[in-house]
Amino acid sequence: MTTAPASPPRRPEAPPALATPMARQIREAPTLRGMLTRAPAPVKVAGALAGLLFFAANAAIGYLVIDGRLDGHWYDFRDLGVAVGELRVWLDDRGLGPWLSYWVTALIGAVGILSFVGGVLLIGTWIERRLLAKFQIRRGPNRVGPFGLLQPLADAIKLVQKEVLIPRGADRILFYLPPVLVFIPAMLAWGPVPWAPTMSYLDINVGLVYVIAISSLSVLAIFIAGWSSNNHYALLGAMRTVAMMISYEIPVSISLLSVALFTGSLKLSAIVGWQSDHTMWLGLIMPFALFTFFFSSTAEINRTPNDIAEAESEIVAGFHTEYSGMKAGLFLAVELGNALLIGALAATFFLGGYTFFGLEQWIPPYLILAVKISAVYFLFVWLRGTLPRFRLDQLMGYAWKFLIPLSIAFMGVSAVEASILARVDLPGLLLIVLVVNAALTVVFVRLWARVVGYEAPRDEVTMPALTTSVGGLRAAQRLRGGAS
Amino acid sequence: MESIGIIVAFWALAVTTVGAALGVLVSRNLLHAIFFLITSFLGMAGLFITLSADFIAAAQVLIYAGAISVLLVFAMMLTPLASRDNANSLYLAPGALAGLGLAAIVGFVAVDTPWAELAGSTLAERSFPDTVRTIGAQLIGRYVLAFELASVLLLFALIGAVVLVHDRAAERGAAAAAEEAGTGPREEAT
Amino acid sequence: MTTSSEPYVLNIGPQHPSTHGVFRLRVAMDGETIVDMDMIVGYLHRSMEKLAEERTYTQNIPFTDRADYLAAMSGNLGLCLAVERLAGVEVPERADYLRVIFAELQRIASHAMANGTLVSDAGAWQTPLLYMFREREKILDLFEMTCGARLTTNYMRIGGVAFEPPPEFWPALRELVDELPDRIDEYAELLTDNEIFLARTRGVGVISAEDAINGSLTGPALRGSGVPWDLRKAEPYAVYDRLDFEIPVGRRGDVYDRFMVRLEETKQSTRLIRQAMAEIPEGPHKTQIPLALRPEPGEVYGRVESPRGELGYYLVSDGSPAPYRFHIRAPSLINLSLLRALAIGSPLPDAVVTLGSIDIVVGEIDR
Amino acid sequence: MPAGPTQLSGRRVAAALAAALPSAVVAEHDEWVEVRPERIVDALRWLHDAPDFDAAQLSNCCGVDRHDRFEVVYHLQSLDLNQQIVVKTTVADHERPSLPSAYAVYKGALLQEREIYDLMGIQFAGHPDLRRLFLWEGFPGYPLRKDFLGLGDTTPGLARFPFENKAQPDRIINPGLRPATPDPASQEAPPGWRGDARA
Amino acid sequence: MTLSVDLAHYMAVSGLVFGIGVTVALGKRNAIAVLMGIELMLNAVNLLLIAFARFGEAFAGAGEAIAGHTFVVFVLTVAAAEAAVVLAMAVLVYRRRETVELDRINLMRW
Repeated sequence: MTTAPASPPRRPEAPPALATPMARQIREAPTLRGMLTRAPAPVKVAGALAGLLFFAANAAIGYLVIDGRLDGHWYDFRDLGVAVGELRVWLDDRGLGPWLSYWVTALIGAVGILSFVGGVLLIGTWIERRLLAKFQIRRGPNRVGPFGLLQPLADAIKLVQKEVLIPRGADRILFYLPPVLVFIPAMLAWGPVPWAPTMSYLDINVGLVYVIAISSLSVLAIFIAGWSSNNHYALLGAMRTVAMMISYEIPVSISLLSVALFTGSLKLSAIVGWQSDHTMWLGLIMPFALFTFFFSSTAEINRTPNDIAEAESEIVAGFHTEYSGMKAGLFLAVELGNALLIGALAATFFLGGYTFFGLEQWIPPYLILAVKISAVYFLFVWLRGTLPRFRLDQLMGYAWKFLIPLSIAFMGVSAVEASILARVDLPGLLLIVLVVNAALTVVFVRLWARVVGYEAPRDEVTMPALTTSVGGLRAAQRLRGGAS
Repeated sequence: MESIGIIVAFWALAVTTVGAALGVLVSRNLLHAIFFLITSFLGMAGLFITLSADFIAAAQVLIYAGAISVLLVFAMMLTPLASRDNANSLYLAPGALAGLGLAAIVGFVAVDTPWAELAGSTLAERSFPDTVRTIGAQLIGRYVLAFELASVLLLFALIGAVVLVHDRAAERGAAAAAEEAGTGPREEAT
Repeated sequence: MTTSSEPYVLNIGPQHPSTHGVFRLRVAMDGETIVDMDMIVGYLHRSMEKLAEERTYTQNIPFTDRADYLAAMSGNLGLCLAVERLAGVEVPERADYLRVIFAELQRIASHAMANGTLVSDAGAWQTPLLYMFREREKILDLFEMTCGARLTTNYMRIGGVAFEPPPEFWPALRELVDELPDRIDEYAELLTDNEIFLARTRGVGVISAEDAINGSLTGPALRGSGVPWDLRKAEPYAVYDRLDFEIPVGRRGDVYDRFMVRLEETKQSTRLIRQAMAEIPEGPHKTQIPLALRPEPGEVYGRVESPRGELGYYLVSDGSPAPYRFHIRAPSLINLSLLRALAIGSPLPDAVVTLGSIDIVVGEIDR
Repeated sequence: MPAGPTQLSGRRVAAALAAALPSAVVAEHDEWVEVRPERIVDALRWLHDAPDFDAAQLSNCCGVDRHDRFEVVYHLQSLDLNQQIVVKTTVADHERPSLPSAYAVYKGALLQEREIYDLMGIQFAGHPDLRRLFLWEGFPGYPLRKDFLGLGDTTPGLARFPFENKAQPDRIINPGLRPATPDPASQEAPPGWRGDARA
Repeated sequence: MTLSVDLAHYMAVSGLVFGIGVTVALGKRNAIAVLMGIELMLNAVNLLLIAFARFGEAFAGAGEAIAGHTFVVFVLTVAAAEAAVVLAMAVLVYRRRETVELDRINLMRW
């Protein structure tokens, strides 16, 4: 019989020891939900009215445009490209030469991309940390500013005022370059991404090849970083990164190739247009290509489960072990920006880009694209909060033995289907293709897994045997005999 | 053409390309030489763009700056004990002479030939043509034999690289690079 | 990735995320595979065994907290049992039950820590670690309720335990014990079927039963390789002979088996705590011993099953209030006897996971 | 009774040992059996192989400084028979103590003998990797020796409880460490270290 | 000279790069550096092909002129394959002889 006293039982979560000032502060720290619910009524009403107004204006303009009484003008803010085009025409009418209009529009586009990416970089770290905290039953940054929103700013200030160390024996010139160099591909690759029908900075014919080519450049900066910092950890990380990127660019290219096969164009806006014309996402038609693109992208931008290039439990921080202060901060920022970029590309290639089954007529398409980007980014964070890490050889084997052959097979399949689609014109053909591809994916993956010789480990007995008698070697052999 | 942009771009890119190539020649460190080479590749891609060859420029970046340079880096990593200096051999002077001679010949031809009468046109400002479709059509149609031969060549290169460097570790890099190079011409299938 | 020509030396630690504590490995690597490994410890050496020769037996109990700072209760218990056997001190029954309860709580907390760090060594970004810290925090709150300290609980005394748990301890413990099995199943379903975790831990760092026995491995490292050896059953010390529990035994001896053995041992510990709570008698929690305990000249080797293995105390008394020789048989140190043989030839990530699965505590290695 | 519950009587072990290895047993005791130092490895191997002793595991190995000699205590564990055997041996030479290493029989002796060598300075002949474990190479003296702090050879632990007598509190002044004893096995890397193998 | 860029400029650039490539290919000791020179020469040729394709449109159909691009594609292919094989050979030679310097690799048996 326990000595349960007369005093009422208390929850173990709140023993008197936990009433420390820090605990109270954490308990009373403002949270997002708390701010929203505890906001005064007029603020709530005003916010609701503003949102309603926004969507009403969208709907009105969309209605007018569809009605034909209004073909896109500068006040059609559902597509900022229209406004930029108007500005360009206006400048040309002024006769200021083609130069001014060209430079002005180019600057507008560049500043737009930079401001979007920069703003998201500032807020993104906060989002990631708060999400991870939610996954890990923590609270996350909640001290700086309203519910910790200013935490990234504080981190940036802290990093800026830190000393930048250069290890002895490092190649100084090459050591200074990489934090800048990694930014260039990360920013350039945003160029061809279409945010709206005419809202694309660099809508070139070979956008797809351009994206692949640009993304293949970042490996060089990473390699310089690892090589020049005269550190074995950094060198290991650089070698891992280089090997992984070389291996995983192939599945990415092949999966994007099947996209090009279907849409018959390398132009990103044309790819999105194909999806909106057929009111069908390519990701649904070719699920394996989507998976390949996503998984390989996690490998290329060092996200879990493939973040072996900066596996902090093995090689401390990988290629940027020796970087301190804002240089390391730049690397981390580029990592985040690459995650967003992969989100944008995956949305554009596979998830219908800025279109959402006609909704883009009514609300700004760039909002739809932003929502899709954040959805993919949430997936990245989710994976990071959940999965362990692969080993390098396992990752390589996965790429070479599994992803590449199956991607090539599916490229053949989609070539055949593309030719069929080009010749036969059936209303429901695309749905048939969808079903066929889903079935083929299951069949191919299972068959190939059997060919490669992969057996699911969970078929074996994983639970330890239980015994009540102690013993040594003989008992161990006895148990093993009994177990097997 | 008279548009300042292309002219400025040409001169900047030309200076970059030639300067980086000279850097390959004079740099004392092999790794620095490799990065000069990559700069030269990128400048060359820019020159292609000024010639409105967008796909070729992208392929140049993808294959040269993306694949071959990484291959070079890999080869340098796989030979750790070899000397990392970019030393010159005895043939430097004859090589320089031959290079100067070739450059002089080409320059002479370039200056001497009256291209204006032959070609009649300088760079006219116009948008990029859709070169990809044409190149793909030609590769599949007119030059299909060469295309197949190229693919066979790539296959041989892949197998040969793997067979030559049949080491558990090194196999990864060479095969990866060969396959990587293989993705270049496959783009034309679109 | 480099050709097999030139191994290079990588210094893992003393400041490294995956060496739990200040623990240094000089690893000679060839690309990704480990060619040779040398273990360098002593950064935390506090010469406890020397200091203990100048202090009385009671004064030595805090050292046992600081030795294995993740399993302080087990350390206390081992020393107290050894001294009691040396000096022939009788322990009241209630104190024995309290000792079992607290030792098993400590085992749960320590195993949670060990498994969490193992999984985060395998690359899961701290999520399982923090989930396992949830229960550890509650257990540490229980310790704090009882003896005021969370980590270095100087709780056991020669001849009993220091304090009677407060009244609100028992309902809290009841609640914890009721919710623990569900939590453990939660971890199990989070990890035991995770393909990546299986791929990282299956067949990695395999120790055969023969090597484990001959290499003086004890604890989960020994049970993971299939040897059913547990001092709580072999020579039951407190009241373990009255409580029934089972010894989990691995099947292959790889990292995964050690992980699963620890996970299963936490379940068994909850069983033990439940039984001990059910049949704990009333009575005093401590017998009075003289302030300066002077045992008869002689020697004793008292040992308990700490979360890391056989934690032994070899005491030599010469009739004075302080031990003449005070030797701690540290399982964390001795379990590392096979580390070099295990690491050579394995890739670096596997070595990291193997080290994490052996579950060292550097404070106990160095003492 | 300080002996463990599953501990074999030293006399029985001594009888068996004496029967098997004559002139190996020096003295026998209720709890332990004392073996001649040069025969210790044979004794351990015999106990390890003998089916009715089956000392499969060297569960503990530590040294005791007796001011004029060293005692090395081996706690052997038989897992199958669940019995414990205590074997002792005495190293007479207090200046340069040396003992054959038990590593040939028990791999588990690797780190324990290294620790004894580090803290007590007993040289284990035949140990594969005999280096300082906790302390660095060339550390002056061996800390666990009773005369390490220069207390002379006359301090058997504490004379009395430290704070019994407020008049003269016991304070131990460290008169300085003795000069470093040169380590014969002073090396940075274990033997067979493949780390510096230039091609 | 007038501010205009025509074929001659591109030819001059290509000639310069080709000459530098020849110099590097002949004058360097390291096999990898020699390969870099060869890549430079191939680049120069590519530039010339593209330039002729671009300017040749004046006196040929576009379909003909685009052939230059096609040739460049083949050059890229060959360059990639050649780089892969040559570097594999370099690694092989290194493994046998611990060097990749061409004038030390003077005997033909491996």
